[in-house]
Amino acid sequence: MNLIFEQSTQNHQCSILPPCDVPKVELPTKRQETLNLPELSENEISRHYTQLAENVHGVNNGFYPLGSCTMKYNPKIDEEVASFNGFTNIHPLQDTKTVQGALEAISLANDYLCEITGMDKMTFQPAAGAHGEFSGLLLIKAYHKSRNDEKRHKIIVPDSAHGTNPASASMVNYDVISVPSSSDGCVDIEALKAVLAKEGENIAGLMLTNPNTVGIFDKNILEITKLIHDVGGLCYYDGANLNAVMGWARPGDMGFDVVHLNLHKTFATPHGGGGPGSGPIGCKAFLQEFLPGYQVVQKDDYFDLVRYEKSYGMVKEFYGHFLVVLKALAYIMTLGKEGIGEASANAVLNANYMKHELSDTFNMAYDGICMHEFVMSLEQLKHDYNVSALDVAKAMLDYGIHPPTMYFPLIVHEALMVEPTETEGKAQMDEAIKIYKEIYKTAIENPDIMHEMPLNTVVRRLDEVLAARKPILRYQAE
Amino acid sequence: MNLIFEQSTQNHQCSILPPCDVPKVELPTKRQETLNLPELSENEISRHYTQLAENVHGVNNGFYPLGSCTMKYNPKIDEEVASFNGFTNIHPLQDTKTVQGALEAISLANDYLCEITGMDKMTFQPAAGAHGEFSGLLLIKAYHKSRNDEKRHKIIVPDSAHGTNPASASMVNYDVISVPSSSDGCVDIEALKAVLAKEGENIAGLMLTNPNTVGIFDKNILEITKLIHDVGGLCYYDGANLNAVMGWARPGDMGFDVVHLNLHKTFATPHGGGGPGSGPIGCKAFLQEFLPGYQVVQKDDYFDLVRYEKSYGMVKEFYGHFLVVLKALAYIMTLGKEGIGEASANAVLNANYMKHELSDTFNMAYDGICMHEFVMSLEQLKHDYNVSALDVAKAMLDYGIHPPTMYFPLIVHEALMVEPTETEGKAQMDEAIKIYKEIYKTAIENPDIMHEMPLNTVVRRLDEVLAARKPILRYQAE
Amino acid sequence: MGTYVVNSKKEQQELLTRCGLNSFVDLYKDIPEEVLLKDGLNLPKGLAELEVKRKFEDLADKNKVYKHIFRGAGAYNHYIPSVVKAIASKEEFVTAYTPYQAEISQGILQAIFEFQTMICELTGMQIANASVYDGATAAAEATAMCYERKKANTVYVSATTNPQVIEVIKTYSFGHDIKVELVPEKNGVTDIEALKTMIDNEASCFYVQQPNYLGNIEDLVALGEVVHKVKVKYIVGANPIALAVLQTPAQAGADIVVGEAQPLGLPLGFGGPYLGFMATTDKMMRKLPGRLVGQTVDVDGKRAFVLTLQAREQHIRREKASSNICSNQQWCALVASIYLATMGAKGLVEVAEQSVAKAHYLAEELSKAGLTLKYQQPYFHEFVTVSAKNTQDIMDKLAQNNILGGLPLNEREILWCATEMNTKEEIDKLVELVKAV
Amino acid sequence: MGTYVVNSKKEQQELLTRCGLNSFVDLYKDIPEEVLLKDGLNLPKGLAELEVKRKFEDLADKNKVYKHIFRGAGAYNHYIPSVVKAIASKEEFVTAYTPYQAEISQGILQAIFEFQTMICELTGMQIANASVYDGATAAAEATAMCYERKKANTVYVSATTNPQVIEVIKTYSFGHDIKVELVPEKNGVTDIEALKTMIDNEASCFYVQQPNYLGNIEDLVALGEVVHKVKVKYIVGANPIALAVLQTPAQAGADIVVGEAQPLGLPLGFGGPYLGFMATTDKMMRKLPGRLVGQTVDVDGKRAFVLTLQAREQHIRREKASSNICSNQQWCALVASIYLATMGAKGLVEVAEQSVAKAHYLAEELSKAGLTLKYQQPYFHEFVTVSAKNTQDIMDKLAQNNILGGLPLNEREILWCATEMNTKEEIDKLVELVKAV
Repeated sequence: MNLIFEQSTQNHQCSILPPCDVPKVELPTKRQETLNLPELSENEISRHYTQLAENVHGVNNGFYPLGSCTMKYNPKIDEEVASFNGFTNIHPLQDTKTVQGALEAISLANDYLCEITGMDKMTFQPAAGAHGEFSGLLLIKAYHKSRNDEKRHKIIVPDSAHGTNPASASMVNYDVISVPSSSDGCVDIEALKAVLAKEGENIAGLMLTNPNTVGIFDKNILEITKLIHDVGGLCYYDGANLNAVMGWARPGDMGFDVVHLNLHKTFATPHGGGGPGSGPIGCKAFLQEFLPGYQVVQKDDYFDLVRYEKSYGMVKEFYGHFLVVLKALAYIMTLGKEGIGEASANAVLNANYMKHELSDTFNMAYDGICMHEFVMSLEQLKHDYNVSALDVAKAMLDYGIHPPTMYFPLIVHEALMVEPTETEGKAQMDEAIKIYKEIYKTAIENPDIMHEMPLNTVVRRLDEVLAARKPILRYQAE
Repeated sequence: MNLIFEQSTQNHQCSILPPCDVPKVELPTKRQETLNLPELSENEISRHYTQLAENVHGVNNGFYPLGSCTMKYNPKIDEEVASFNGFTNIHPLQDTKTVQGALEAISLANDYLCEITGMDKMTFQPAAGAHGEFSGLLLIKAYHKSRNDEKRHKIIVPDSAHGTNPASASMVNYDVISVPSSSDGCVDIEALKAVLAKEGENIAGLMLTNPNTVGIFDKNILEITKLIHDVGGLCYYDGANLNAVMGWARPGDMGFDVVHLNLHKTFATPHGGGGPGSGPIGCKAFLQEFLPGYQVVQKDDYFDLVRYEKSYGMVKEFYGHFLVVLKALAYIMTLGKEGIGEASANAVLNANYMKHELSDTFNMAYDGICMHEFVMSLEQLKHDYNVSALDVAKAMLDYGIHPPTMYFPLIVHEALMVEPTETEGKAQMDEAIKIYKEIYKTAIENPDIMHEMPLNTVVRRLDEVLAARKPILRYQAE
Repeated sequence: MGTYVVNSKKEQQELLTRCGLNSFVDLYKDIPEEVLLKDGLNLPKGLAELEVKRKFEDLADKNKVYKHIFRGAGAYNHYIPSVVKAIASKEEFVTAYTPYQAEISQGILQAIFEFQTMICELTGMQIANASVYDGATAAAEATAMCYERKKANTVYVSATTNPQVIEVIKTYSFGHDIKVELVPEKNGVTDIEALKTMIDNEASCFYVQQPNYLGNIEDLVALGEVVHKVKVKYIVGANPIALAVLQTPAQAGADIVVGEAQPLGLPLGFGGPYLGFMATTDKMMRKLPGRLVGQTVDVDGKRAFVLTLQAREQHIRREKASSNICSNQQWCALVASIYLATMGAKGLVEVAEQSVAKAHYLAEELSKAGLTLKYQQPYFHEFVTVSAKNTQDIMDKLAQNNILGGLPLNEREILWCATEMNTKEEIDKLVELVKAV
Repeated sequence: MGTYVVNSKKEQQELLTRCGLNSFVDLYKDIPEEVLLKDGLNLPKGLAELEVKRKFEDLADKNKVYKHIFRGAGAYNHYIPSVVKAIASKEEFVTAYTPYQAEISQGILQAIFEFQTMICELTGMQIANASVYDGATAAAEATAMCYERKKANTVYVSATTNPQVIEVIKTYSFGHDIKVELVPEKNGVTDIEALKTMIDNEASCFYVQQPNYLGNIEDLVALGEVVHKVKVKYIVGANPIALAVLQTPAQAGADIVVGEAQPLGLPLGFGGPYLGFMATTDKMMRKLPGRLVGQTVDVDGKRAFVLTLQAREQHIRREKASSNICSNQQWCALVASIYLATMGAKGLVEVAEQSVAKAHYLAEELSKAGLTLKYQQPYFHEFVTVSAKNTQDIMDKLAQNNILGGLPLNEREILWCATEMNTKEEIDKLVELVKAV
């Protein structure tokens, strides 16, 4: 595929703007460098991006069981309602009396998400999950600070956590204490106790996702959150895996004080090839006054925007990814009371079904019932046949399905993490199971060819070392 | 690809309608047969049609020089404006005072198309080109009938004409007299004169497209139309090829009395995989009173719908393909006075460029300057190497470009008819020229492989005889 | 000036030079001097995209979009699921041509094959074509399928048919020099006794609409018996939503079933584009006009789809073709297919049942406001009321409240329609308003 | 209840059985009894699609969409070409995840590579990332790039910066326990003398916005000289439309250039999602947060694109990462890329020049209505007026006429904005209305 710059021809153009109807004005400090944007006609632009789109695998193109990413189907009605003129063409700084519908939507999203998470207040500024983590940790920091309890600068993170957890902790200047997992994938309670005994008064809090990143619900959760609270720390819930339990259990009831959600996972808003997401955070009432940004409050029938006095600041412009929040709201309204739990249960059921059907061929990292995803370890295959998780994943590309997440969580060797979600049906899963087994068979019978795959994609395996060693990060005309 | 019926699973469904809020009612004569529509979830529906779309080549996918079909780029703004709520959600039987914008749009389209064609009045009921032909011939029939000149039941059609011309004539119960083309592809004037001498008083009219189907502008056009008029016949202009001359010459000035246009060719509305088109007809003032359907008339600032007293009837429901007409109107407004002619001139220039560049390799059916399309004859190739026009066309499929029209017009043997349109650029044409020549080379060097192509399409050459001999026209569950 | 020409002026000059020409005028040397436009067209200057958009916004703003619609009469306000619009707007479906090159058009061909199957399912007939322009032309083409060489070939049409459909049938018949006779209406349905006396084996066909224009349900079986007794072809024009719950025309013995499929996912759109469907028996297959897609195999034996039985069509048979039709309404047929897949059988039945229920509720409530049913017949989702109140007064009152009332038939009679789109709340409101007239 | 679950109840039971389970509850046996929800959630019953649509129509109707907009202050009303929306709505672009599997994600990876290139072109910088959440977080992340281990690390920000951006910088700094100092404004631009006295080599960076929040054009070269003299990093936050016509920050010596790219094809959308961009020098490449796409080759030597330099990122470096950012705003970046390709350099310059021209015409005309410019500085497409007239009275008068006036700063001052969307006609009308206040 040519780059759009390589398709540029001088004076090719689109006719967008009418001539200026007022006198033009000269400004000082004019740009001196040539601005090399591509020049194309509308047909050329359309064809270029059509070609790019042909080389993208989206949820609509087929199975996409990317573990920990919750690639569920994105309902079209959610896109449609979020594109209404009455939402897309309002200015964020309009008088609140002219945006009552927008504020009511945010208020509804707040109410529903509070109910789903067991929190007392949500805020929508955070732009994505990691941003939510940062915002939520700032809430914990602001809380301790308000109590002049500033020595608390350590945060406990299990070794199975997403890399974002420690990275977020670092953004609030917290030191990370990693606690190990026990053999069932859950937090090692004894190790946790040991940490708390030693560091108790320095502990700002704990970050945990439950079910955790290996797809197991930590059954000691109430004990864990109590232990943290007992030393004066707060509990942060990473909502990445909420799709497993929503409608069945609530972080608030598990003892968590702060939670972030990934609307682009759990609540079916599209991932957009890497964003925009939306990562609202929720908290218990005692933390509410520290929340960042503007909050929608309802007084009688009027919705207003307020800043809490102790708000620790703003993490983003305006009110977050408003149009994304609308999509999530439409999704929640559609599912409603029963639908939310039905979605999770089916996400979990589908994962268990695939795990069950595959377990005669693949080694599962953990036994028993899993939640909405499960981890396979290809360590044995790697050892016996020198076929890695990467090889197996790349082979799947030739079958037109998206591979599971590779090499995550870090605590499982040669991991492949499968999350089918509730929007896959039995037929699609059976098809995938067949492919997985076929690939496994190939791996054993003909291991060498596995290093060559994929064979039929538009490009084949890439030289990632070259990319990093001699970075070419932009096009430059020869 | 599975059929949508083959992907159906009992009780898969979408949740579209709320429960009924009024009592249900029993009707007599209930349906007794099971209604076997497919049952799918939204994700399954989305994926099915995504897969179908992947197996369609549209204008956005690449070069599409389908001769006589004018596959120009379909501007996105035309789609956008035609999708405005104020157009899509108005009922055709609303009071005219509530649809003034719609009527004004039709009125504008009338005015602009009259100016472009040199006609006095357009009407928009006809749904497509062939339907326009039928409607236009009915106008001629109604005219002769009104003069009690009912013996005129013969219509002259050149042998190079589209098959629709004689088929349309047959729909108005006219007998077709075919006149031959001379060696330059134009109407053989002497042959025409001979026909008129013999049949003059029986001649209802002449159907002609100019430039004609071999891509040549008939320079005798004024003589031809005069000859027809002299015997009391009327002249019908098939607008299929108007893209070659719009802004440069007008059918009305050439002596034509009736014209149909293909908005989905000349005026850039999309073809939709085979429709909806739009085939408005225009006529000179003396024919206007016979026009079918409702006409928009402006009285001061008010637009009204009227039926002319002598209107011969209706050829379709309501006012034709209104939303398609809007797209064409947006296109005409965009191009305007200079743009219309610029579009034609570039369509013609592009055809001449390709013809010129290819003429060292391919035999051109006619020499000299062509209009917006040109015809190559592969008779020699077929004779020398047994490689047919079909073989060459099918080989192009492997290169990801759409072949030219094959085996049309009928008067050229092993014809390939190329119409690049003005929305192709030099780079794209040069690429296509290279491919054409490469294929020609293959045809000569390795003729056998040409019968095998395409090799890389989702299906390869089809057994059309089987399809026609044992027609399977619907899916039936085993 | 807006332009979609790709080549720059410089490239245009290069191409001219390459062709040995100096300027555009050289391309047009075959055009007689008298005809060649000297000063170009008398059109406004071309507009930039932003101006075009504004112009159309202004035009759209001059139309009144009613929030509540109770008018049908051939154009019906049904819900269009979001997924239907999302899929149908895929550029490949929008911008492709008729699938002549089957190898790169399987997506469209398969979609047509699926559409044909769905229409067969709905109508109960054996084969269906790829669609025609609209319901009225489908009706007219159906009558044309029935002409026989040696007959007087009168076409009989029930007077209970949509007047526009009658007009189109008449117009096509004018073209073919065929006579059309209307079979009168009695009590809101076709007068079967009149039909018996009128029709004989000189007739080529009889056309009846189900539900008819007045909303009433015709006795298709009884009519069919009369028609077939004299060996005349029996054509039924059916509302596709109604087909989900009413006896199929096939069961009533129809030889051809046609209809307007706008209710299957197409917007009102001021009347078009809509979608005509045609279905018939295996026996009449080769008389069917329009595109047909058939299943076959490719050289590797793989299942594939292709335009077939083209020997019927104009580009092969020219003046002997069964019709001059080339285009179908492919994009509209795609919309209808996606709609039917999205609703499924249960969903389509629900649309039908809700439409019926709302219409009956509306009729009952309107009777409390003094608008009584004109006919005592079973009806589907449309019905005619008579009243002492003036029709226009009712319409005005409703319009002030953002409601498009039924179609005024005359000063006292209105043809109402309700669908699943009309809530009880809005019906109650409408009735209150009518009471106040 | 609406549902997107694919499996039927029967299939769900099959799957449960296959897994040796009886019911859904069996899946949740690890959840402690005290936590397991007994009565489900206290949410409304799920709605069918038609109901959801109606609910959102009601919500949307409660918002006022102004026909004419003269407010900016961080969210700008520019024309979005139709082709931008058509392309960006392609489902593949909408529904894909971050392009981890490069072999089936070349379309997105190449789009990012093209976006990075375009941002380099606009800013004049050497490298750009794949985008971040918005302009404010881009600014905050830029300041975080400048912290150095052994410094006091105060961040200096011009007081002429958008207040929301200042707040976000402060909030990020609160996280990192870094101090933020505002450099005061003077005559509507950064007080360069104050900057000289405040800043020293204990500072980590200085941030200035171009054009600034008040609409005025800062002297980037002079400010840069002051900053670099004390070896402090120089960050410029730039409006991308203005970059088309103003001296590039690179030429003024900026080390990092960031900005809000909402003006490049994204709708106002009540504030989001928008699009942050970040560009810097080769030297600072490894400090840049967020995704980066690089060019490489595949095993066949074919050019290809891939996420690269991931060693900077959280999933590799965890707490040592340069930021915790994972998502970029890929879809928004795609929109901006298509916008820039559609406008081209000439078109973007035209947008800039028209915005400037309209703003200056507006200012001039407003002065005739008694609203005079507060600052005597060159300005881009925003400016502040002072007047004896009450701000709210002006706003009310305009709102009644479907015009959203400038942003009220206080009772007497208004921050106005004009773009290519505002016609002379509507400006004249606005001024007439203001005169009448």
